[in-house]
Amino acid sequence: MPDFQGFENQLLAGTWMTLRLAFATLPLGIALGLMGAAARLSRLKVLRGLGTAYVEVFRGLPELLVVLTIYFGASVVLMGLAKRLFDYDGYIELSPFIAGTLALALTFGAYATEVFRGAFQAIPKGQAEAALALGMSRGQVFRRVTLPQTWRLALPGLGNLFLIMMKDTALVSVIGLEELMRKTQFAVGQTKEPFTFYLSAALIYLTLTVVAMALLHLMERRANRGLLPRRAG
Amino acid sequence: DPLRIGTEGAYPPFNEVNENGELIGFDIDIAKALCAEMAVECTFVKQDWDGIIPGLLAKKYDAIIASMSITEEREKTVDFTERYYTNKLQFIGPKGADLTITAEGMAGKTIGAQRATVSAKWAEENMPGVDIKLYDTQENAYLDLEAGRLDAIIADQLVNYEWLNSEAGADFEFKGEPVFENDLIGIAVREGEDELRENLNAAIKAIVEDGTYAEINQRYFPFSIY
Amino acid sequence: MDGFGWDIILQSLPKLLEGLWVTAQLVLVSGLFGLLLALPLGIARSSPRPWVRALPFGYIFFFRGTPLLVQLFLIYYGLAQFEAIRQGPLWYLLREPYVCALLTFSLHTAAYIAEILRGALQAVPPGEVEAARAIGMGRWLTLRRVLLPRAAQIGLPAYGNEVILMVKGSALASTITLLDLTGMARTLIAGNYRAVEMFLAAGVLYLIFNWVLQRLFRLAERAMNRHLREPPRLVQQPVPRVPSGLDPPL
Amino acid sequence: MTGRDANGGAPMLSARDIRKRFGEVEVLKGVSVDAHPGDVITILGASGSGKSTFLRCLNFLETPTGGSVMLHGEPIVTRPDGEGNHQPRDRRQLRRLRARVGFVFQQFNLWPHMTVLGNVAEGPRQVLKTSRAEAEARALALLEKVGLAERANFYPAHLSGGQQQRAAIARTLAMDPELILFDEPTSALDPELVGEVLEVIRGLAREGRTMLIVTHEMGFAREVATRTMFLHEGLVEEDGDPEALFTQPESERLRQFLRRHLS
Amino acid sequence: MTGRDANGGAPMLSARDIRKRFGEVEVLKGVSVDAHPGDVITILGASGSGKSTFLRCLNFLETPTGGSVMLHGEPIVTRPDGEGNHQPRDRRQLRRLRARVGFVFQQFNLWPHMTVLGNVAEGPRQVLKTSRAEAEARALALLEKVGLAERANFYPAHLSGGQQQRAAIARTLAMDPELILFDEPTSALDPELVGEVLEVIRGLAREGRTMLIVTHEMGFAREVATRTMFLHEGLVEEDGDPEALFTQPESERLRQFLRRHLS
Ligand SMILES: Nc1ncnc2c1ncn2[C@@H]1O[C@H](COP(=O)(O)OP(=O)(O)OP(=O)(O)O)[C@@H](O)[C@H]1O
Ligand SMILES: Nc1ncnc2c1ncn2[C@@H]1O[C@H](COP(=O)(O)OP(=O)(O)OP(=O)(O)O)[C@@H](O)[C@H]1O
Ligand SMILES: [Mg+2]
Ligand SMILES: [Mg+2]
Repeated sequence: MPDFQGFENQLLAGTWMTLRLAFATLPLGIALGLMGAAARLSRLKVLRGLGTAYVEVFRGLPELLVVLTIYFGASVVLMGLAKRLFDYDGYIELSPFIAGTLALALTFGAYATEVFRGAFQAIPKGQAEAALALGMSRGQVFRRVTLPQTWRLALPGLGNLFLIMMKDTALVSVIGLEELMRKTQFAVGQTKEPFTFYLSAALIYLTLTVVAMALLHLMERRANRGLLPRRAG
Repeated sequence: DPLRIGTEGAYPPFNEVNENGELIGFDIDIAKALCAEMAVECTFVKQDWDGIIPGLLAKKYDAIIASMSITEEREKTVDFTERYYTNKLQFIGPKGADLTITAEGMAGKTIGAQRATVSAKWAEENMPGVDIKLYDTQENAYLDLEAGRLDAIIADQLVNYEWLNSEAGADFEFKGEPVFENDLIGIAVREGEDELRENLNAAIKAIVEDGTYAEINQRYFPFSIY
Repeated sequence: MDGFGWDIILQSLPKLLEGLWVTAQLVLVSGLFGLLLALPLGIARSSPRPWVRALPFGYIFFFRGTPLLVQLFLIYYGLAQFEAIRQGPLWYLLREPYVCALLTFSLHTAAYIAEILRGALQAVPPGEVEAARAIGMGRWLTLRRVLLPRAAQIGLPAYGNEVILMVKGSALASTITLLDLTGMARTLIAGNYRAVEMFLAAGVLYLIFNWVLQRLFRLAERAMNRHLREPPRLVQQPVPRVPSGLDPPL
Repeated sequence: MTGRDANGGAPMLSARDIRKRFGEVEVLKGVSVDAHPGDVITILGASGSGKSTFLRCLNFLETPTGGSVMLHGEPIVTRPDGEGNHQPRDRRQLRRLRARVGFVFQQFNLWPHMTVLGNVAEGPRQVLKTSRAEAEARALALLEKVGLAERANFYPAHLSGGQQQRAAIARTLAMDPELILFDEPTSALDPELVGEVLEVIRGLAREGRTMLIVTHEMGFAREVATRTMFLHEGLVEEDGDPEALFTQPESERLRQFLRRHLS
Repeated sequence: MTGRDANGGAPMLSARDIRKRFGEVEVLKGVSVDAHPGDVITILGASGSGKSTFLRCLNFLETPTGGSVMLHGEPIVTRPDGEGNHQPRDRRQLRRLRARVGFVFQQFNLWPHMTVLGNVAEGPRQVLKTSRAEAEARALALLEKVGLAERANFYPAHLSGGQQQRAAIARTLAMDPELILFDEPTSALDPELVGEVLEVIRGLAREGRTMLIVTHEMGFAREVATRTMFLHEGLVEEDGDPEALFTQPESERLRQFLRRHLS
């Protein structure tokens, strides 16, 4: 056990912040991904264009830049808007947590868009046809046949994205959010022992990864219930 | 509303974070004294150094108390109070290393400085042709000096002083005379916020006069830095 | 802030392009080294023998499970903590942030590429391998003539993605004093305080660079799939051509 | 046309001059059919002759490029879209048509995330708004009928091909359709499983169900049909009484086709 | 054994008492075969009876759990691995065996990244170290023989099933194997493509090639064979002259099997 020189609580607090960020980002990112996929598969050309632009921009920009731009840009833009529209001159805060979550979710959503799109398209067309042939409406087909299966098909891809995003939370330390990486840097600053603390951070991330992977495995098993061939015997 | 004060948290002994996650240091003590003097509630916001002025402009806080030098360039963007301490810039390097602090003498050497500081600016202007490495935090610069990647660091004399006195800095020493004597450290506020600036000025004056300042000074340095 | 600083962007452009060039070097060189390192890792990783798989598994697990930033700091600041390394023969290389960034990025991307390669190798239909075995090809011959060419083709799109991800990851080089595109933008902001303009300009440059890379990969893919699009031509006289292409992923 | 057409009464489903063009190729060049209550019409034809396309046009899973479909004399209103297809104009009318005309797919197309019971009860619950209890009770009765009651709680992945196809038939029957369209209901099955499915269809024929069946099983096509059509290159080449058609084919093409398939 | 065994001379390939167990299930319970030059042995059996497994054990694509394989009287040396399989010990000897015994897969398994010519020339070039020019010349001649010379520069993706299967046969022939093992060479094909492939194999039989052929085409199995084996649940149930076997099957199981397959 290395000597953390009193910083163990700080590391724990950082881990907690990392987890909070990851789990705050997840629902937002999934929602963005679903909307993005719906846009990209839409029959309206405008929506398709928007969806494609969203995916290409947020997959192409480094996360670090997205984080910084949102953090510094959003307040300026929001305040400018507020002044122009409502003549409001006060301070509109986009807290680092919200900015960080937003930035991570935008990136996550861009990748998730592609995962969902792939999943939608992977569902055999015949299944929708079978539902249509019974007289179901498009909405019913989506709700009853397509969507429930999308989840199952998208899960592995989403799991990967989640693991990547959990590590990307390290990037929001640049806007002062005290997640694990930032706390580690504080500790390094005080103790001047980079190796001990960076390695500890690495091990904490690995632990989180293992736990996330195990959860994911359980979820996939559940989602595939009834779809795997029966065990012999 | 409480007064929100932006600071960095990675600049010992002026501002840093202890193992309980609290901000400590000279800047923080001064800030608390000023708030007490002005009878306002204060909160601190930690912010990376190279985003600290954009953060002020984006109204993420109202004043920067983070050992920021008053420079002409910054004054184009923000307003400063009177100084609350005076600093000098001075090089440090490994004990025994033979360094001549001129552009010619440093040719072929590598010097480190924190990005977006007076030190960085001074080095860029006065050490043409010398390899200057810019760090996100002063701490990382020290780590690289220890590692031997840097031949010298230019930084605030007082910060260097504190580091040289630490265990890590035992093998290093000041090099040459201070290169810049009149580095005045002030509190930055947004342009046009004259009321806040005047209040802060009055408070600085008050704590200097009533001895609070001297007491804080004493905790960190055995000599006056005002 | 007063107005949008188009002029400032224009003034800073040469500096930003300088930064882009550093970014490009980091990505291309580490992409190449990563690929070279990934070959043995990916092949070992898909071995049927558990003890051969174990080492690459650990390697891939570590580099995929921890943030690139941690890896970068471990190698740049962490290794430098050891006297033995500072006195060691490799120090003259490891002291350079450029080398540390290249090393970290190569090790990092190699883990991801190895995983892609494993997936691609396992996606090659087993029948194609059996066909090679059945005419008496040995292990290496099968790998060289059937498995690798097929895996290259199958894995190319995923490899393209990984290179793009590396472009983005390379932004972290700025935290160890390198003036890559992000580092340059941050340094410029320190002088002109125009965070929004600088990040926007840098963002656009990243987008363009990524777009060019994606184009290149698409061209490579098209070249590999040429035989599936071109209408095949009947042989007029027996002048055989060399096999030149690969097949699409299944 | 055939004798059946003369049995009075308007046809249940009547398709006139159905055409379908895919890009350059005209796959259906005007195919008509009238289905009266109790008709069992088998459709023969070489691979690619347009049998599936025709069946799919009847309930607009494929939008025809020409012709009209009528259910009990009520025409399905269509309007041409940009690409020359005749899109149904009234979605509700279309849904009504589809609810009354069942379709059994060659590939079963069961929904893998629902149990067999769920698959069968889904249509009545969602489309006919039957209560869940009632829909499931009826579904169970139907599964009983096709010999799958035991497997009601299985997921499709756990059934054999023949069982899956029988479940798909039960799903269609659950809507109590007036007419059932079968598209090669056995061709995705092992020879050993074909029997079970044909037996179910035979049962339906005995009940007097109205059906259109595309099939490659010649013996079955002949035995079960009240009428048989032979499609060739998008046209009806021959059409009539199955006995006559199988024993004395008039067209050279049908003769060839039968020779190849009966040997 | 059969009359063929008596024709003197050591068998070219001799397999004794081959066993194969997958986990709990013993799929082969001791199957033997001797192939003499010129033999064309067809292997019949129900689905799952172990025909493919047996063929694959002969060139160690599957490692048997018991028994021995000899090529011209030279036994392939094996050693048991942890799981009870008999792994070939000498990789070079194994490669030699495989170079001399050809295998034609049911699923063709052509290499999609090479042209047909490349596929056929690959073995001679890489394994036999023939020069490229020579290998390609021979490959072209073989493609000519199976009627594919025109398509030498096509990639497999552009060939029909029958053409792919013929290319796969040419690839095997290019190694000039002494014995060719065919695993249901026609069952992945349309009825219309079956003919072309059977014609090629008939040609090989006429040339006096030695072959072991697993097939479900009864007529062909009877016509082309010099000897026929019937596998049942991992054992040779009956073995002998094809005429006798087809017309007067001794075992009840073979009778049943033939009834089901000839109807
Ligand atoms: N979506 C499509 N786009 C283009 N061509 C199509 C499409 N669907 C079918 N076709 C073509 O239409 C023709 C008729 O197809 P169809 O599926 O109706 O044939 P079929 O008679 O059902 O044949 P089979 O017995 O093989 O099922 C074929 O040549 C086919 O290639
Ligand atoms: N890798 C394997 N693992 C477990 N069981 C296997 C494996 N390969 C084959 N089997 C089983 O061995 C038995 C024989 O298989 P084999 O493929 O040899 O049959 P076959 O006679 O070729 O049948 P078919 O005519 O259907 O090809 C089958 O019951 C099969 O399920
Ligand atoms: Mg069809
Ligand atoms: Mg088999």
